[in-house]
Amino acid sequence: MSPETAASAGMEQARVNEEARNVVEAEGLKAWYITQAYGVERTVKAVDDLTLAIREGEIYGIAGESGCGKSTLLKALLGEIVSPLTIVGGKVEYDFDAGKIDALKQTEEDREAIRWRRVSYIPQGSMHVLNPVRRIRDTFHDFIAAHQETTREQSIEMARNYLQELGLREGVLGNYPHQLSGGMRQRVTIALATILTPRLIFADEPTTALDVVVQRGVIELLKEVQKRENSTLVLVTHDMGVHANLTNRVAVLYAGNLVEEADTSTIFRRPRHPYTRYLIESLPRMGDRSERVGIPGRPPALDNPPDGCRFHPRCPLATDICRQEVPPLLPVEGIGNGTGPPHRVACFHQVDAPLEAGEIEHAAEMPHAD
Amino acid sequence: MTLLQQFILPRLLQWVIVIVVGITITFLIPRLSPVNPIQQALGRLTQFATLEPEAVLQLREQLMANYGLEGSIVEQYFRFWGNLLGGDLGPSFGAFPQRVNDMIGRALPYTVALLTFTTIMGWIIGIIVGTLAAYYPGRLTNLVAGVMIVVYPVPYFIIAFIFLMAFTYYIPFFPLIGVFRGEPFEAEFIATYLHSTFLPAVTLLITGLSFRFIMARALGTAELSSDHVQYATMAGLPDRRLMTSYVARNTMLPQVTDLGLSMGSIFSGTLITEAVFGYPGLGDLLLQAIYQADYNVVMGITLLSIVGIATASLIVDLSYPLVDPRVRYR
Amino acid sequence: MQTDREHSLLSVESLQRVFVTREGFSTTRLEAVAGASFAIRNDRPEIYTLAGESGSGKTTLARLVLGLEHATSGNMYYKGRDVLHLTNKERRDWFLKEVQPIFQDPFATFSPLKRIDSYLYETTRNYKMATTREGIDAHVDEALHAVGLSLAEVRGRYPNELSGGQAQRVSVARALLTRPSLLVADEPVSMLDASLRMSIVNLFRTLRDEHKVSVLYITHDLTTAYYAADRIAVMLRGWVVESGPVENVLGEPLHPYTQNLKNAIPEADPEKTWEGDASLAVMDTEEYTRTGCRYAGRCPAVMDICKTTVPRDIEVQGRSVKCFLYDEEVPEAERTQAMANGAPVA
Amino acid sequence: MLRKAIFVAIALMVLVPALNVTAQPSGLPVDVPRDELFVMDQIFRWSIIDNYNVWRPGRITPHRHALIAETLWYLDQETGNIMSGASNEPPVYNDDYTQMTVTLVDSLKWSDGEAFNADDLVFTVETVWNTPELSFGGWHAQFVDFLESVEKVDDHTVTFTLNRPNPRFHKNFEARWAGLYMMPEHAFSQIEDLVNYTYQDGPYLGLYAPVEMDPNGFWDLFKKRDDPENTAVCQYHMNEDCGPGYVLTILYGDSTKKVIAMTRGELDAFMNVDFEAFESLLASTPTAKSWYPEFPWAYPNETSSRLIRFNFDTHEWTNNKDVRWALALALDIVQLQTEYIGGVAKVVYVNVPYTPKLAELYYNHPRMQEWVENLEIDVAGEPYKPFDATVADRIGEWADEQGYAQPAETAAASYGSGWWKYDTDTAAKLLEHNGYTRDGNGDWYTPEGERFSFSIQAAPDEVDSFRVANAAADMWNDFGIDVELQGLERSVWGANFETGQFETDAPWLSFVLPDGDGWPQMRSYHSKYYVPAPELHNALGGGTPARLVDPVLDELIDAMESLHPQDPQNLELVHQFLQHWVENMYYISTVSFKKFVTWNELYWTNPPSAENDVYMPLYWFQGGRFSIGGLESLGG
Amino acid sequence: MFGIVGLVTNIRDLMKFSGAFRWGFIVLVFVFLMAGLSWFSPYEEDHRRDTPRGKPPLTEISIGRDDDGERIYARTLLGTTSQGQDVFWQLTFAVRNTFLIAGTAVFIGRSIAILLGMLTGYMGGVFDRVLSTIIDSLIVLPRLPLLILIAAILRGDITTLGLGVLLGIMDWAHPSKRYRAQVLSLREREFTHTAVFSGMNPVKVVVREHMPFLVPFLLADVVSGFLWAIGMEVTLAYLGLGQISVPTIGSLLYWGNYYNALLLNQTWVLIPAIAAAVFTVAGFYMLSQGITHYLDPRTRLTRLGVSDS
Repeated sequence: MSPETAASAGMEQARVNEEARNVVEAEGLKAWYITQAYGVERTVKAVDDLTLAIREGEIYGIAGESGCGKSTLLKALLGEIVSPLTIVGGKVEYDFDAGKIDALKQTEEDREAIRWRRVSYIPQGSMHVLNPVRRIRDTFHDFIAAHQETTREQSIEMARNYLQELGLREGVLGNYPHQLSGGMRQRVTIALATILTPRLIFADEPTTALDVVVQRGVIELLKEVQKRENSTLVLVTHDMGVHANLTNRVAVLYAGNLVEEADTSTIFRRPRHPYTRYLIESLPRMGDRSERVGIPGRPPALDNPPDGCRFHPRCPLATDICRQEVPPLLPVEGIGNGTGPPHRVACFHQVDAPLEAGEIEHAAEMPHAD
Repeated sequence: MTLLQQFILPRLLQWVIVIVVGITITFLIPRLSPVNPIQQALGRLTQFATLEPEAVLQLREQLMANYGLEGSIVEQYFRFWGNLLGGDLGPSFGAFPQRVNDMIGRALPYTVALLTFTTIMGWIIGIIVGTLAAYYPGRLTNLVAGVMIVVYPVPYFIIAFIFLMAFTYYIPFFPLIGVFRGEPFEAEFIATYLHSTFLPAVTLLITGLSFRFIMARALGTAELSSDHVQYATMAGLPDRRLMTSYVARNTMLPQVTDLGLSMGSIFSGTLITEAVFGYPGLGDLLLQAIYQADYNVVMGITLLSIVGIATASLIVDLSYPLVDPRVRYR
Repeated sequence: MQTDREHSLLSVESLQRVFVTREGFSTTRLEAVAGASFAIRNDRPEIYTLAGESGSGKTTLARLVLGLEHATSGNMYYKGRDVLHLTNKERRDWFLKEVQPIFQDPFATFSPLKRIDSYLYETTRNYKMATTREGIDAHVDEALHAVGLSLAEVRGRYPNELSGGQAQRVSVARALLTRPSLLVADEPVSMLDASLRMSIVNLFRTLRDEHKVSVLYITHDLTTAYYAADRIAVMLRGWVVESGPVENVLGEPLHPYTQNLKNAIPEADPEKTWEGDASLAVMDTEEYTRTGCRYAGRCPAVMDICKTTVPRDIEVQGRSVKCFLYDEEVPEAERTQAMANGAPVA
Repeated sequence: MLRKAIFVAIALMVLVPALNVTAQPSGLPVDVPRDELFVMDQIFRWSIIDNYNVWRPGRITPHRHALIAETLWYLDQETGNIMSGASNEPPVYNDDYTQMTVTLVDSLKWSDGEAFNADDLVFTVETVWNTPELSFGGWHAQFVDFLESVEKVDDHTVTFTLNRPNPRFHKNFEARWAGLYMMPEHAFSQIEDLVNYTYQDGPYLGLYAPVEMDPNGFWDLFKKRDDPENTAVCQYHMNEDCGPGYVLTILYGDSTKKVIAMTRGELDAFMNVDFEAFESLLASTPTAKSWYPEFPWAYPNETSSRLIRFNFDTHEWTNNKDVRWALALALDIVQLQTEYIGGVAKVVYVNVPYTPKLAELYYNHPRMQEWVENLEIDVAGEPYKPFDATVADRIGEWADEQGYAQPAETAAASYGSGWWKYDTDTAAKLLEHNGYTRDGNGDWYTPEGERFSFSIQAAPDEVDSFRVANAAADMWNDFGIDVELQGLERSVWGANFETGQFETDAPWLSFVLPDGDGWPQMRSYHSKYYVPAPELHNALGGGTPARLVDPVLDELIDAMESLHPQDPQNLELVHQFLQHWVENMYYISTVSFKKFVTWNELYWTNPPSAENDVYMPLYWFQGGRFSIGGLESLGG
Repeated sequence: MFGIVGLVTNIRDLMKFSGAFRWGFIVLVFVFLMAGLSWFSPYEEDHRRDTPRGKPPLTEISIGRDDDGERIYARTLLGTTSQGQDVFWQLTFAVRNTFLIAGTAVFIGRSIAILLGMLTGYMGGVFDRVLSTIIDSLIVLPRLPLLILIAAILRGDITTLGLGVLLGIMDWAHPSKRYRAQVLSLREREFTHTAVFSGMNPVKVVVREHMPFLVPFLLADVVSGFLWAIGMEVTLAYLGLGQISVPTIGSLLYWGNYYNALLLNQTWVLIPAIAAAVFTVAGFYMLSQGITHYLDPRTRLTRLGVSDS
């Protein structure tokens, strides 16, 4: 039995055409969970007034702790709005070759035309996303046949070729999901999501709960898939290590707000938002056993977020203005070469220093990380 | 070897135990009954005659021999097993000297046909409609579900009786009892058979279907919220495919298990329904036999149903791994 | 293998656990833990890590230690006493008090239908750590303080009202209530956000340094292992393939599998992206049943002998490695050639 | 492809029956035109299929063998007259009743054309005599017991020699339900195993021959012989081609289903249904009728009566005559007969049905009338006359109130005899005299201080018995006794009384035969047959479920045995038996049998009825051979 | 939590939470009220001839005489039976007695089931295998023929309670198998280990940790138990094998049928009894749906507003 070897090519970051147009644009997006129970309305502002643009061919990372609205943002960008999730304001538009498409107002026909052929989705936790009583090849056929004329034989042939191209063993086609290892299952899911060569791929925590080796295989596969058609990959994960290894650009989400957005190396080298700095600082590194702390406190409940900057209760740099005013997300002056998207930060007290300098002082009175 | 040892043998053993336990119970219960078939037969035979005690005694002994009631209960038990393994269920008490084998042989095809048809149809329709209801929630499906929930607890015979009144009296469309003309598999026989079987079948179908529906709807609703269905929905799979291969296919697994387990109660329902409609199956025969204290017939039928149901369960059990690729035995 | 039972807190010797699974009509005999040996020192508290992929048998080993699984063969000693053959009473009165678990999923650790503090009170009362109401409250509060919480924050709460990090802290606090010498933490941070992991791992360091509690830390996350642990045993399909001080093992891994593991770590640094190949197993059960070295199927430095023979444990460079690459009985030329084929040693 | 096939299969499974039902409106199992087919209630479902051997033991309904077979005489239940079968002359006994000579009809033929003669009778008797298994009706035992020899005198004369006097030996050949049926000597002498012979192909001596049978036992089809003029039935009717071409006996089920079948025109005659079902039938089916065209409709002269029976063996209180009388006086017979029975059965004070013949012999016999009107019982030392002669008139008044047209007969002829007064005060005195006490609520307590309570068992499917029990339970409860009504399925009820597991129950029986003879029924009460409960009550060959021991009865029974049934002395002894019985109130007798024997004159007319009372309508007694033979077709 | 106040709060909470529970609760309260009304009946339970026979609903009927011997007239709500009983009041007795029978059956059956289910689930080994085999055998046995036989044996002597006990004895195999499966899975849940390491003894673990999880199963089983017991009671009574002199839903139907109610169009005698059976079981069904839904940790989380972002 031959070892399963993931694609090894393309170790360098994917290159993005500097003049590429935006594939996805979100403007003033407000995606709230609104529940109505016995006359009491509860609103969870999971994504609140968020504007971003994702360019063609880039790998765009969305980072943040659990409960920051990452997955909700992804659902909104995907146009997968199911009650109680409600779009309260703003818009999301796709721009493929044939003009702009409003992602939030997709009809059934739009959806059929776009899904999987243009826009695809790689879910979190592949454990349960494959039909347990259906062989992989039949699932492939189902997914392909839903979008194009095909016979079962053609679909399977197509799946076989695709798996071969991705360096996956075609034998899995005859298996049931439960017969595969977790990593294999996740990679099959990725193949399933991308077999119709979508232009835009959303991936929601594709590596969470996988162990490191598997995680690496999955990430490499994602890279491979993205590179093949120069697709756009939007990747949500809380794991900064994954962002560092995979993305071109990273957006950091906190409590439903976009707090910082920059190309990956900037984010890791010179993050300006204290939250971003915390996120990166808190990661342990091989070869370094010096003490690191987590981010103090916990993200706020989104049904009643704090006024002003939502990070202020956890921020050592917070001042009165942070408690009263919401910091605007503004481009950082003088950074970037002018053609790419600017480095944007929403903070009144931006830290302009390389991370190594360790600018943030750990306030001794801060509550324990949680 | 492993297959045989680890999987088939334990189940066969279980099957044997089921049958032994079941048959022992059914052997014992009628013998605890106060109704003595010898007394009954004696009563019938001596009803119009003046007999001397010796003649009565002689008659009684002869009946005991005929009925296999000689000796202690233990001896009877072993003789019973001996006969049973020889494929002989003995003579009927009520219809002496008829063999129980013949009586059951006559009734069995009717019950098997009725039972098989209604069970399979109820199963299929119940799952299809139940899955549809889970898939398309709304006012209409709530109404259907409401009706099903109301129908489900209604005892078989009430539904049977309502149908009987409605379609043999108010609208005299169906025969009052099972009426079968012609030789089996002739056109006339099939026509009259279907005509006579329609009402009992519908009765059994409705009750069977209602439970399948409720179960399929509940399972389907749960299945719909499962990750794999949601993902497939998101991927834009057509509704029909989702419903069949994704929702229904998965809900069928617990339904298969339940079907195996509910064969007993389905049989009970058939018993009552047959009695109401004068349908000449095992149920009607059994009920008559119980009323006449015809041990051997009661035992023959109960025994057959135990073997049948145990075997049905065994088949379901053995085939389950084929149906569900996930199943693991540990 | 014989370890120094007398001077070890926990000494695990050639422990084996076999599962027989039936899938459809076929039966598989899986050696989930295959003669694993390691020891946690008794002279000073340490954090001992069991690392490996999912399916490497590390969780089964942890469950064996906790007594949640029965060993098929092998020995285990705690403070010099055989703990595989304890009576129920001994187990409850002594062993459970000494060794306490921390589970992977903080929300599964507690029944969602019960208040979380009830476990704290139960533990205190059942082990008779305090008797009066005030005493119990104080004891619980103390343990909670040790994990950075307080009774006031936790009292009357249901598990789902706490965050994952908080719940995991309560889980640790509950374990501390019996004043154990050893905590067995099975993937305690894998369900938590990366940013929260440090707080729990730091907690273990604090417990070791300040409360003198040893921790058997089971994880697949080598960065936290490197950060927190003193010694490490790397597991592969039921085997311990490399063990020793964490700086040695993770700093300069010798076994190709450890190297593979280390290479797979995504460093939070865009400059340091992966090099080389990651090799993955297709099916979890496949490697368990392999004859020869269980890694032979995906080892870049595989030799012919690996496919037929089970390697020995070799003492080399201050650690133990289960690999023919370091076995002097294998011709050196062959080994050099194999190493050259394999992934570059970090 | 497979999927489509399955779909089509399922669709067919649903559609075919649905389409088919529109094509099949008839509910009858046979394809015979209705102007040739008479359909009657089969009463039982056959469990023995395709077996027309009427001599073997086992359940058999008489109408079947009477259609195909012939015995020597038939007993008209109503008149007690003997009707001729294979013999048209009464048997001749010698003086000491040890020899009986029988003369056979000389014009009968088997269905294969062979003449019926003395050889057949001798063969029949000898075969049954020598074959214990052919014991239906107990004939074999009787022959073993009494028969010395049977000899052919000439082609149509046979002489029986008995080993001891038996003036009732001819009863073996007299069908009430069944008599010994003639075997075709020329055919049966060729058959080795007559016990298991199914007799499907004849030859038959009756008017009909079986042609088809439901393998499930629900129905049985008979076809008229090609030579009806050679049968006893048509000769009786003096009609060379009497009776319908085909007779179908069929079992539909309970009252409801029988009524439905008749409204659907799929049943021409049924044996009985309950009162309510009959009423609804009248409303829906104008062509249906029972005996009387108006109230009380039902045929009143069935030869049995309903009663309440005590168990003297296991329950102490039942042995107290005063308590039994108190219970009788606490029953309001008028209410029982009207409210519970619907006014349609005749009241009887003793277990003798109120048929014209028996009413004349017993109820209206001067000796009995005088006795009952002057009957006095002892109530706490005072004499008390319990008889109430006004019962029938009061029922008549009730019927007037209901707006029923009154039958032409006198009240007594329609509603039976007098009965005991409804006198709860006297009943109370009787109980109190025996130490029973009554509390403020009117509840009775036994002398031991316990609540006076007992149960009454009855089989609900025996409609009138159950309603008698129901009425008694209601009335006794009103009187203050805690009576529980137990409706038991017939076989359990039967087993209970046979083994003495009851306190009181509601059976049916008659003390006399339709011709007035008492001994055959009364002999069971001889104390030599007594066995204690829970032994089978008839373990010794006779016996009564009540387990009665009374030397007075023994003497009377012994005296009757050797008397010829028609001997006036026999009648006097029977009278004495009945008087002694009533004075002790051993059973509380209530009403005579009535039957809603119902005919639907849709296809066939001229059934027996009050206007056409040539023969009784109880077709199941002699298989309806006479009434069916007299039917006329109304066209299909 | 399990005090009266807690119970009331829980019920209130449940009513708000689940429409099914709300309806089921209302239906059952109504049915229980019916049963309770039986104690206020103007007629005795086993008494016949109280009213004119076979009168349709809302007829004015004589219900007896006052002290002066004058007839008292009243309208009957649901009509009268052919035995001269008021259908409404008979129904109150019938509901009460059927509840008693089914309740006894359910109680006994579930007690045996829980006990055996837990025993087999926790003991494991040979004990489990032997017992499970027997239980599996009993599941497969067709119960109605056996029940008919036993009822035929005991008939006449069988009391209302006795019938309940008999039904209970026959209805535990299936649920006990379910409990066993449940216990087996609970035994492997992490919080069980937590409880064990918290020093709880097995009894405490079972009662405190596992019982709450069995409650939804128990409730669902109670419903199916009621369904079965009522069905059997009705079926036995219909066949004339119950204690038909005691008013139960089944004996009401039996007598209705005995007096040809359908043939005579006296539907008012049958419909209330059928409705009572249906409402009772449907009520229990909805109640269990509501409770199961309520106790489900997943829905509980959403209910408490802890939703994912």
